[in-house]
Amino acid sequence: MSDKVFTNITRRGFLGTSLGGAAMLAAGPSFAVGKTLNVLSHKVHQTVLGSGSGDGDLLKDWRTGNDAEIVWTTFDSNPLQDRLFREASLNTTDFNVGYIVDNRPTKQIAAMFEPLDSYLEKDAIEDFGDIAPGLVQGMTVDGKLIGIPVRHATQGLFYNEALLEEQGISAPPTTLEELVEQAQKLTFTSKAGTPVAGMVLASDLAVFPVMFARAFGGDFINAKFELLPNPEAMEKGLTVLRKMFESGALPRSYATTKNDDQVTWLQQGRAAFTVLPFARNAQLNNKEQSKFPGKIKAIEFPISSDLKGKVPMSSIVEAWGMVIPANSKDKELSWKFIKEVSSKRVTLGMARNGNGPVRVSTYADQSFVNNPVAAVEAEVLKNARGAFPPFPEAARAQSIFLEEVQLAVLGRKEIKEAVASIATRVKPLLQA
Amino acid sequence: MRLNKITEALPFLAPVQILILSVIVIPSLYVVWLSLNASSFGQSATFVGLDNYIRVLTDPAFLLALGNTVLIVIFAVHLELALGLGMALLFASGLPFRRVLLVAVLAPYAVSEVIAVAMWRFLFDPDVGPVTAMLTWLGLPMLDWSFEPSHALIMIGLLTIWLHLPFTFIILYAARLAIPKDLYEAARIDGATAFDAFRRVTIPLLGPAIVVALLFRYIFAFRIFSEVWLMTQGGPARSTEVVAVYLYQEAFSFNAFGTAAATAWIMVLASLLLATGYVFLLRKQVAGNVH
Amino acid sequence: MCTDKLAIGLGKTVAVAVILVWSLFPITFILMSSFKPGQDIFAVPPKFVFSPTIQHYVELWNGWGVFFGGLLNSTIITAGATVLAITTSTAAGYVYSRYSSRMLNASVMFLIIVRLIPPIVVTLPLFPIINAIGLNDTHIVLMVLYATFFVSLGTVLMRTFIDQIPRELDEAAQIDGAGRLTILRRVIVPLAAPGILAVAVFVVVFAWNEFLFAFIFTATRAKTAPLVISEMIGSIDGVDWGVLFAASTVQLIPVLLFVIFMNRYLVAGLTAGATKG
Amino acid sequence: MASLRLAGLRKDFGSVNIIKGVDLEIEDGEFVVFVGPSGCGKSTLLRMIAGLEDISGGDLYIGGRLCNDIPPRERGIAMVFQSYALYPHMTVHENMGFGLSLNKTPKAELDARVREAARILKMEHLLDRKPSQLSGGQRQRVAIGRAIVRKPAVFLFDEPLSNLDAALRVDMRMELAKLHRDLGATMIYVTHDQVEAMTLADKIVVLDGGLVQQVGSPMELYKKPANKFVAGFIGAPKMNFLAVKVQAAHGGTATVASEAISPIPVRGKGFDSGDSAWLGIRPQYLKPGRAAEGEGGICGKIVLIERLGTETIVAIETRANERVVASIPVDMELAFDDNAEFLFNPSAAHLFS
Repeated sequence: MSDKVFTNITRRGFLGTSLGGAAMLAAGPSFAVGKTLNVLSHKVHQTVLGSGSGDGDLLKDWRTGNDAEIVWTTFDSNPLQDRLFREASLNTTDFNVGYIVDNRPTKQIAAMFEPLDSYLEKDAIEDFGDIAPGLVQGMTVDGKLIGIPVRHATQGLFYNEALLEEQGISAPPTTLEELVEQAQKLTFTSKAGTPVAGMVLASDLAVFPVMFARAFGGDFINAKFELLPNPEAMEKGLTVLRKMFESGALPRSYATTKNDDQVTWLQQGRAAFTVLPFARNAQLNNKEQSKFPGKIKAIEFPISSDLKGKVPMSSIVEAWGMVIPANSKDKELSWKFIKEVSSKRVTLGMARNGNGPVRVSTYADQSFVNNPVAAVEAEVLKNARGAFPPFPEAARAQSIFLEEVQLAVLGRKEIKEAVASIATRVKPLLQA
Repeated sequence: MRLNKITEALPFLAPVQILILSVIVIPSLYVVWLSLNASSFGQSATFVGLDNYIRVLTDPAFLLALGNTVLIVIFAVHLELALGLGMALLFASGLPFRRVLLVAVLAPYAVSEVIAVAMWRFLFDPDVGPVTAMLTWLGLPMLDWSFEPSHALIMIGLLTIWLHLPFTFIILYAARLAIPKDLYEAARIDGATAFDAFRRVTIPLLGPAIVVALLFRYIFAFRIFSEVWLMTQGGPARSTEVVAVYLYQEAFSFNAFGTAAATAWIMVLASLLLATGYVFLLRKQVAGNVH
Repeated sequence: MCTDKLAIGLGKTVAVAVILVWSLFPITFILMSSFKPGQDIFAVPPKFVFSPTIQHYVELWNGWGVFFGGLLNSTIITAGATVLAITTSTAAGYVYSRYSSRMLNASVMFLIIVRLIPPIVVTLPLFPIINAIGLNDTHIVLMVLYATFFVSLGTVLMRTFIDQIPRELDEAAQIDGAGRLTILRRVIVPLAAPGILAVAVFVVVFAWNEFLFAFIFTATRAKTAPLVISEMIGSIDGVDWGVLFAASTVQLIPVLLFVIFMNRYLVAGLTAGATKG
Repeated sequence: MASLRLAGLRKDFGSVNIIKGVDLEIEDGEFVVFVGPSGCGKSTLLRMIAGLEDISGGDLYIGGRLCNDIPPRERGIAMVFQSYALYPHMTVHENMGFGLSLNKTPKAELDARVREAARILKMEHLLDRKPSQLSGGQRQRVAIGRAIVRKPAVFLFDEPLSNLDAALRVDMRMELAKLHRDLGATMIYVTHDQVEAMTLADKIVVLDGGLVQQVGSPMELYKKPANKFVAGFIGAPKMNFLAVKVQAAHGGTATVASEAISPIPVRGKGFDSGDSAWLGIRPQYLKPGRAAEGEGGICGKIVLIERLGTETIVAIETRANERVVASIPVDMELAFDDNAEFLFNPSAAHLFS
């Protein structure tokens, strides 16, 4: 964390504080920094820029060069988007740069952010063509570029090699069925005395149930806005999840598990499998945090045995872009920040810190190719697509989807019923 | 001269009234307008009449949230009242170190919801929580709050009780201390047993205090937000959502300001209803005591 | 008879023990755990004897600078809200106590009804308004919000307390040549001090601990300590319980001590507020 | 020092008239006592003079200045309250000096005046105490001291002795009288106790129902009460009132009689034969014995005997079931249910309509 600066005096801030106790503020820490850049992001975006493993603070030069301090405010994915849109909807916001995920920018949302084409023209990003065109496309709404891609997160299957060995499993699964079987076997108490769950998955993200549905050739909402194009596949996917839950291969606390918990559980050996972006590999194997450094490996999420070899598995990739709220101040500084973060040097540095790089050239860099998961990721990425496309009621649709999925997985609702319910409840939202 | 006095009083009253009007009353009225329109980000409001209210009231998620809220209000508040009453009587019966004990009982009042949730989440953590460990050791079932919605609600209820028991207790205790000792002496001379005295003297005289404590706690329990939000965020599967969390979701997750506003006014009306019901009862009771 | 007494005494002792465990165990446990070495925090059964360490506090200091910023913000906001609530409700309570008219009585009713409006209701319209006047994420917003949600109770409380001050004192002061403001300052305020302290306890505890408004109306500059703690609970690296407990302890101790020292006024305030408000 | 003039002073609370038009002249340096039963409006009238109550109608002049709309502090008055109204959070010194400190009197002068007042009241040793550390009598002194310090033209006392026990009350009464002599200030004193009124006043104002019933010196009121109310209010024990019929009336004399009293002529103007009237006789003017010619006589059964040492109060019940009280010398042999006869001089009797 680099929260050296948490309070700096601006006019409005001063107005607010002076009444309450300017004296206290004066006694508190104050820093003689020219400018402040407020960034609203997920914690991981901040981590990859400097405090992860790797070569320290990637933006040190930028800070000194621009005489600016960067203040990060971080939230979990969904709350982050809620907050970003709320801030952008106001008259003015203090946040100069925000991070947006590619399934959120609808027309209305996009209108709240600065179109970046003119910035690009005036003050171009280094070798912009190097940034994956597909990702750039995802940040383009109505022909206007609203965000510069900064991270892509392709979901892969992570497993703890040590735990697999302990249970006599020599190779990771190649089909979904094998994965389930292994996960069940890996629900045990390890030698270290830790109770191990076969798999840990967050319950508040659509990513995971969608992956299971895709393993059977289904989907939630596809790119053509078809809702549940293959309901049976969704049913099969949910059935698998439910069975895993019933057998304890998914922990009892499934319903309150958060994305972050997945990382900790794997690091501590409390779970054998999880689904996370490949980029998390570095963090999962971090010597300081993980009890199993070097033992956590990643592969493509396996497809069901029926489809194996017939169609490729379509894993989920989500991409993040940096946006400038149209109501923010000092947009020049924001753009300078975006430009710097998008540079080849920083992109590579972030990739080393565990960021999914957005530049094609990064994959060619020797120091990144050594990354144990780079090749797998590149392979998976070929068939990957987003969890669902952006539309105005996407947040509510996701919430309904997750509610029904949780009910089904926890065994409170028949799977068929839940899937039917998803269909009827989400449908009106798509039409709206 | 009378008018003169009002003008003299006005500068003293104005700050409070201005604060309340500008922060609570006018925004609340604006919420009424919002609730009659459909709006979201980047979308101008369109008048939809009572549509938002109908949508909220027919939304199963809202009904579930309402049901949960009512459950918490009914169970937590009444249990809390019973505990508070028991403690008040225990304290009134004479305890050594009463002042110290009183302070100990008050302590949870100082604890913020955030920290209380952190504490309780840890104590009842299914894997590492000390209370869970103790329950298992005693062969009792653990509180499986992260999985069972009913357990989660119990956990939220316990947490609420823990946080607010000091309030209920103090009100009842103060009321109990206000009952003159002579009454109990007179009752004893009249041949009343301890239980008779409790039933025929204590309870009727505590009546108004009990009603007041209940009224307050109903109203405050009805708006419960932080405990639930921090403990379960309404999960699993929105099964532990309460009305305030539902409102928050509508407003700040789904950006549906119209339905959020409708929910807000349903909350206000429900609170007023609870209040008037009990104010009415209270008046009747006071009148009854006079006769 | 003797055994009866013994049984009652025993029953009382048990009851008191249960009450103490219920009230204090969670608090003590957090305080204690914040000084436990990492592995001891999770020890089953819980360890009550351990070699205390301040490692979590060091980690908190090094890793969570925002938390101390949050504490500073909380302090400023709490102080501001308390001063605002006390001054306004004392002034209004004085008028309500000393004058009566149909309109004033009606406005007391209004004050009581306002208390019934759930705070979350006003977040919806206030968010854009506060932003429009350029006050979002400032201390003043939270000060005003916290104070406002307590001025109605504060006013009613102050009226109750001021009612106990004989009117003859006002009149004597009036004859002594004091104006309204002087009477309020030199006569009423010193004598209504217990009431003011009671209101202060309410506002301080509320403002120091509040979550919802802080969650919605602050982003970076005015973020309060409870908000930072809530972020710790959901931090990316998993919950670091040791640091969380250390932060909780730091946040909790001042307000806990405050409540302990002011318990007399808290009790008085709760009693008066409940019967009159 | 100042004189006061009340001209048609009225006080209404909504539609209720508390003071219904009071006209009164108070001379400079006079000790005036407002007396009357509780609820008669005497305190309200005092508070109107003080400026604590608004004046609904009429004019109030203090020292020749119209004071209706002048705030209390500018009226040159000081007031001693029934409850003393001492500021509990201030020391005696601060209490007494509060008014001076408010108008920014220099410290030295303030201190000198407080000490002077304390000297007059012999309470220099109490100056650093808080009111809660004082006895009732001491508090009373402080309250008076606070008034003295202001050097007012008019002192207002609102039942100042009613919270003291009987013995202390007598002492304080004497001190107040002495204070009045020493200061020579105008003093207006409200009480419901006619003994205080009689002992202290230069001039008594009897109030009832918001109206002045009579104004006069104590002995005037005692000897020549203007009406039955004043007659009944002044004097202890209370004057006896007997219902009588006027049998004949001419030239300021009326001959009255009743079942218990044989016809007797008494002073009384404006009566016609056949009128009902009240015959008032003070208990002190009833003597035991049979009435001779030209004297009035009452007989009845003894129902009450109170031996007070210097006098004995005897009550008899007449044939008309009226109770008559007499105050007689102590050395009388009396017993319950005995028949007793009392006589009175008709010149000591009053006749009221």
